[in-house]
Amino acid sequence: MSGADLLALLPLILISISPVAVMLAIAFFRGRGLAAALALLGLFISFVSLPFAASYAPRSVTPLLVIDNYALFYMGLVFAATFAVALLSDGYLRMLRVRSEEFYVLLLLAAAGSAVLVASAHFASFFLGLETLSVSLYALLSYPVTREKAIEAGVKYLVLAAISSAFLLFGMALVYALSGTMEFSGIAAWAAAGIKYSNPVFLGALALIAVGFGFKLAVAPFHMWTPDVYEGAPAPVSAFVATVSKGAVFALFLRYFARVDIHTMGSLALALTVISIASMFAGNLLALLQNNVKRILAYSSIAHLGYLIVAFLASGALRVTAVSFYLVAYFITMLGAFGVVTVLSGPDGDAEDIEGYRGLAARRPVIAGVFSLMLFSLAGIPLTAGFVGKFYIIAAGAGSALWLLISILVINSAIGIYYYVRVIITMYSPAPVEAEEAALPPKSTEPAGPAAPEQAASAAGAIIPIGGGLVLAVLAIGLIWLGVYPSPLLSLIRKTIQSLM
Amino acid sequence: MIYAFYIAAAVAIVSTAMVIVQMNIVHALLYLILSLLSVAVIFFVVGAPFVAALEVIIYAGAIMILFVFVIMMLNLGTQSYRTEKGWMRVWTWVGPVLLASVLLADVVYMLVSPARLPGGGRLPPAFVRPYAMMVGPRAVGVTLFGPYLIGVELASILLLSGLIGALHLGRAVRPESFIGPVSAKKPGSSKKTDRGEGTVKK
Amino acid sequence: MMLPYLWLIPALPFAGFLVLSVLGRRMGNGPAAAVGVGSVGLSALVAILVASSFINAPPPAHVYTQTLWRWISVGGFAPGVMLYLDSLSLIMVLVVTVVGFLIHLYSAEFMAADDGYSRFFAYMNLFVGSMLVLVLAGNLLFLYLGWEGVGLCSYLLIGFWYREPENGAAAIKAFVVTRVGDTALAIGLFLIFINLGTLDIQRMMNLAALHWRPGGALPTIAAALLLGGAIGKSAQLPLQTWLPDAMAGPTPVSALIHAATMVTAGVYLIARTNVLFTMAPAVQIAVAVIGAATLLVSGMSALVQHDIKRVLAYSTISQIGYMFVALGVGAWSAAIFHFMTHAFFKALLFLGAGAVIAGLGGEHDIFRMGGLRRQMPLAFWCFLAGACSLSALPLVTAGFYSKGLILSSAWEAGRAGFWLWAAAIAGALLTSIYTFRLVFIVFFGEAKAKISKKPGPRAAIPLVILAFLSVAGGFVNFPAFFGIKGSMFFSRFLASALPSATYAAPLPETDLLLEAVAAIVSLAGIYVAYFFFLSSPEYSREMAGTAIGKVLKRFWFEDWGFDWLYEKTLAAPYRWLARTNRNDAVDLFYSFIAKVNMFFHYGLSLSQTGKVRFYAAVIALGAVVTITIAVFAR
Amino acid sequence: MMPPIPANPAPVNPLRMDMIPMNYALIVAWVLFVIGVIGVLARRNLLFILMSVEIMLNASGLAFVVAGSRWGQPDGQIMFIFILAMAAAEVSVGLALVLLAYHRFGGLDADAANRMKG
Repeated sequence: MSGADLLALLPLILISISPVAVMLAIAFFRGRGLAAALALLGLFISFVSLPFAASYAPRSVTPLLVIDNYALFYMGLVFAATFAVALLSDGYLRMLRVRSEEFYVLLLLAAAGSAVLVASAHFASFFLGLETLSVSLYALLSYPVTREKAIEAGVKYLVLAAISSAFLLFGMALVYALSGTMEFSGIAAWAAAGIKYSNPVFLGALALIAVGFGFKLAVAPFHMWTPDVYEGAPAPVSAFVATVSKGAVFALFLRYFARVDIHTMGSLALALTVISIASMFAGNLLALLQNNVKRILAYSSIAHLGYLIVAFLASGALRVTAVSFYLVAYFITMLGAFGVVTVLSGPDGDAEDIEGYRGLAARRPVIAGVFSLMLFSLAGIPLTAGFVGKFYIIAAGAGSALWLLISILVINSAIGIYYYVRVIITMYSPAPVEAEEAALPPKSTEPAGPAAPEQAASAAGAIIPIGGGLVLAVLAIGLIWLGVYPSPLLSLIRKTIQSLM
Repeated sequence: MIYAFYIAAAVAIVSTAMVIVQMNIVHALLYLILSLLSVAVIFFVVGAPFVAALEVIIYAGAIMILFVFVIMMLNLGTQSYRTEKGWMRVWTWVGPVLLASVLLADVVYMLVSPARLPGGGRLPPAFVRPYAMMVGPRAVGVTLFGPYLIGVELASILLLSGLIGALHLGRAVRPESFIGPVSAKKPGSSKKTDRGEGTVKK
Repeated sequence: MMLPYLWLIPALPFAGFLVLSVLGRRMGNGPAAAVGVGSVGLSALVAILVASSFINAPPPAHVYTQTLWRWISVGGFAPGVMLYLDSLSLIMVLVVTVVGFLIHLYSAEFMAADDGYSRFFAYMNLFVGSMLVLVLAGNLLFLYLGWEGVGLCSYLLIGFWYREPENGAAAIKAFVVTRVGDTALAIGLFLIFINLGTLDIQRMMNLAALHWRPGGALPTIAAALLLGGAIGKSAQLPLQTWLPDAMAGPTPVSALIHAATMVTAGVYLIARTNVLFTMAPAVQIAVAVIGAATLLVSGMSALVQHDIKRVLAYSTISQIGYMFVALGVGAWSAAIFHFMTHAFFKALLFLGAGAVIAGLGGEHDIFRMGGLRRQMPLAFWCFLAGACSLSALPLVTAGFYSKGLILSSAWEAGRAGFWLWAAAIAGALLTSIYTFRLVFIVFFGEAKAKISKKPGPRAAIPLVILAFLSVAGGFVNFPAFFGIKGSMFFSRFLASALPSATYAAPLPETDLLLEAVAAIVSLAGIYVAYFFFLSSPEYSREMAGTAIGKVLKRFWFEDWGFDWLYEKTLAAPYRWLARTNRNDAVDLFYSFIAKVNMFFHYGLSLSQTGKVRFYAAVIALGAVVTITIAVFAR
Repeated sequence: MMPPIPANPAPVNPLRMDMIPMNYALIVAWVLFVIGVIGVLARRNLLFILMSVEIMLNASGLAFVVAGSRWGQPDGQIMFIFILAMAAAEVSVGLALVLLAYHRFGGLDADAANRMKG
């Protein structure tokens, strides 16, 4: 391993050192502020080191890792999203009054796993990155150990993730048994030499791998865990699961298939088509009348991964652009949406009941505005990042004549608008207290009655933690920015593609 | 050698099947260890003596011991045997077994079926040269600390996250709550004991 | 060189809008006004600097484009966020920012007592920003964004006092009626994009000239659809009905949006896409005919209104009719010239009317006003300047020069020219009459009410400046027959952006004659107004009392029954359809879809049992399905 | 740095275990895997579920080792070592979670953990 290799690896090294540094620091001095600050610092330094590493890219560092612009781009996304999650968690954990030092260690470890994932060029690094991410998530999901729902979420995720990992591993073993190599490039070369896409074992093995991917991406029919886990987990962790864990896996998925025209492997493309359609319908239909905001977001994320697979099934360079842009938009939107849930949550439980959002616009207009913005972006309303992303997906699909998938995507966008707007309407309709006051003569209420809800409202209307507010503001601006002025990001993404093709 | 493989495979399959039908969790654990040992034999037979040793030492030795500890901590005795018996009905097995047999058939078909060529010809089943070759500990070690060096580092990070996670979650568990009737007395958990058969009744 | 700062012109009002909408509630009135007025003022300043730079050191081909970025780039579809500055858009930008600034300044005082002070300025800033996007847009998509933006602001501002239900109804009416035109415009854009593969305006016109046959079906349809958008936005026949009702908004809104700027967006659109219209002669004639008909119809309606703002609204419709006539006969620069002078004097008239209304505590009915000349001298003199300009008082007013140019252009326009000229000259007579009817009734005669409030400095300054512009604004385009050096400066300036008039300019002698006729007609109109409404009003009452007079008055007052017609032929049947169809097939179809979705929702929800073993089973099932498809469907 | 991966199976190796057929070994691994699947689906006790998961992981490891020895490469065994590490990490966190769940839900019933559904 040469010096240049090490320099290229710098972001990975830094993100791996950070959890160790936090751990050592809290061994001597426990304090949540210190842990949070160190974690943020670690993420920041890792992020800053990316352009530096880019000057040594593209480069294969041992057969396990490849550092190219594509990997660095997604690492940047992972670090930025983790940074946002860490900032959001700060206020959240303070409010929960739990020990929070280990949280940051685990969060950094999860980020390190994701970073390895996006840079992996080999089954071994892929598997180890994925498992580092998963194992850290088990503990993160049940981090508030006094909450039954959190424990339940952790248990469910653990069992199902382990099963899906086993499927994934078996598929990888079969591919290895066939091809004699575990490097992605080697496998692609092997597959290209000769007609391997009619080889049943190869296709079956890829299907098994798809099960593992499908679980992590939460696409139907591997999506069942998503709502439960999102609901049970602390809101910032849900944000992390919804964004970083999925984004990193999808990035790898795309890298793995970037050089393969998916349509040469007919039956696998068919399987993915089925998965995509099932995810779009399952996600949107399940969200339709859901009353739990976290579950709505979970179902919505299922649908969005279905949209992403539509772009994935297209051919040509446009699909990488479409997927990458959509992922960035999706990251911003989901982080923002869960961020709103996070800052609204109180110590008794997360702000997940949709009725709790009634009248939010009157109480906290800015928060309600940000949330509406995020929901508009999820729905794909123009001038938001979500619209441009969806536009690119449709363009990519249309370029490959995937008319069935596109029409289903359009139908599902229409269904989706219903529940997004439902949340917005709830926020902008008068709060139940106000409505009662308007309807009833003031004397009919108990003297003690009006005081209590008011107090509750003022407690819920406490000041937003600075970190959380900052994150939401940046995300909202980013959302509009990408919706109006997407070209810098697009040109960045185009640069990453060159190393991929 | 081939007979050793068949015998070990048979033992592995039977003992694994025994694991999942046991009522008594300690018995199940012992069957699991037996299964792991026979898999170790398979490893040895297919020419991987190093991992055969690891299988025995780490899997059967270390990891299974963790299960034993937990079983001891929870003091799962006769009452757990009764609950298991209560849960164990014939029809609970129908669905899983059906699903699993389809899964089994699918993959076995896939492993033995030939690949079709575009011209209409057929390739023989996937593994043209189904041989196993000996790979000794030295080769494993050299490769592990050569090209896979980063993998070793990553594995250490993985273990670190397991460590921190277990530390955080485990700290919340107070051992005394598992001993004796304490958990039954707790108002919170006594409320939950009427949830059905799946609870500890003392 | 100021040209690279072009983007600041629309950006500043948007910034003002953002600041006001985020912080507005927490700001006091003072800072809100500072932001609201200041952003537009800065924008006007930048516009003036850009203009001086553009005039002193013209960019190559007198066109400056600034591509800020490409919004989306997929295949051939790459709409750029591009600003396009030529002499035409420069004039528009100057008028919008300068007049906009003056009206903002005026509003700072006019709206001072209102609750929604910062909300008002936020909307107004958004409006100015959108309008600037509209006029600076280099491609039709971006233009459409501005087009819809001003429509939205118009809606928001008409319904600004949303607690009164009529205001909300007026806002909805404006939105719905202009929507008809917008739909046509949108279809036109699709048509153009599908057939020419671009939405860039200049490229589109070049390609159209290359590939389309003049007078052919495609240019005719495209131009007709764009015209549809234009008549909706510019309140021309038959979509003019929304504008009088739009007077429900605050008076500065009427001045800015419904007189000076937004309603002329249609004129701008036609001028901007002039090549397309030149290629579709039939449509171009339609433009002229619509303009002529509109100016007559609404001129007569203006004659009988009681509400001071409605008189001015009908007058606006009628004056835009003049611009349409000019566009229709290919006198592009004449239309823009009239747009500019109209913006000055109509804004002035509205602001003057606003001062009067505010002075009388919200009184709109002109017959309850009177004798205000002495009580509000400043408002009177300014209003008088605007009225003279509107009536095209010879030589000393801007309106005279701009209207004269349109009249002489119409005269020369082929065979139809005479009729167009005749209509326009009749309209000029009407204009003088209704304008001075207003002046005489409101400002002369005996006082009927006490005024409670006089315009303060922030309202007075815009009035004076606009009065000056209304009088002197025409001197930039002296007719050629005066033989003064620098005559027709304005038209020559615009020549780099707009083709010179399709028809040959009239001979100076003819021109002089025509101007003389126009001058006489204008003066005659004033005399008629003086006679009927000031010196011997009994005649006018007598005339109105006859049977024909009653019918006509009623008819004109009700805007020629257009509202009635639409109510009977469109709105009522539609409501009937909606009522009878409440449980009918279409609805059933949609509720069926909803029901199907609900059904699947509940069905799928049942699958979310919360049991981890079940979830694992579904994963295993998914694995079976995936493997089966992958292996057996190969 | 990495020894080049042979494009084809290495020439005859003196230590060739030429009697062990690949297919059979893989089928054995898959049978073990499927038994693990049955265990997860049929048992309600969380500890049994965890044990079944271990069976599945072990079966995947077996497949890797078999594949590695088919090519005469150490890579399969190395993957097994990584799986071992992962299983250890997973089991430690998993058992901690099981203890927590026992503590909170008063038992090991996986079906009792269904507060969230719908």
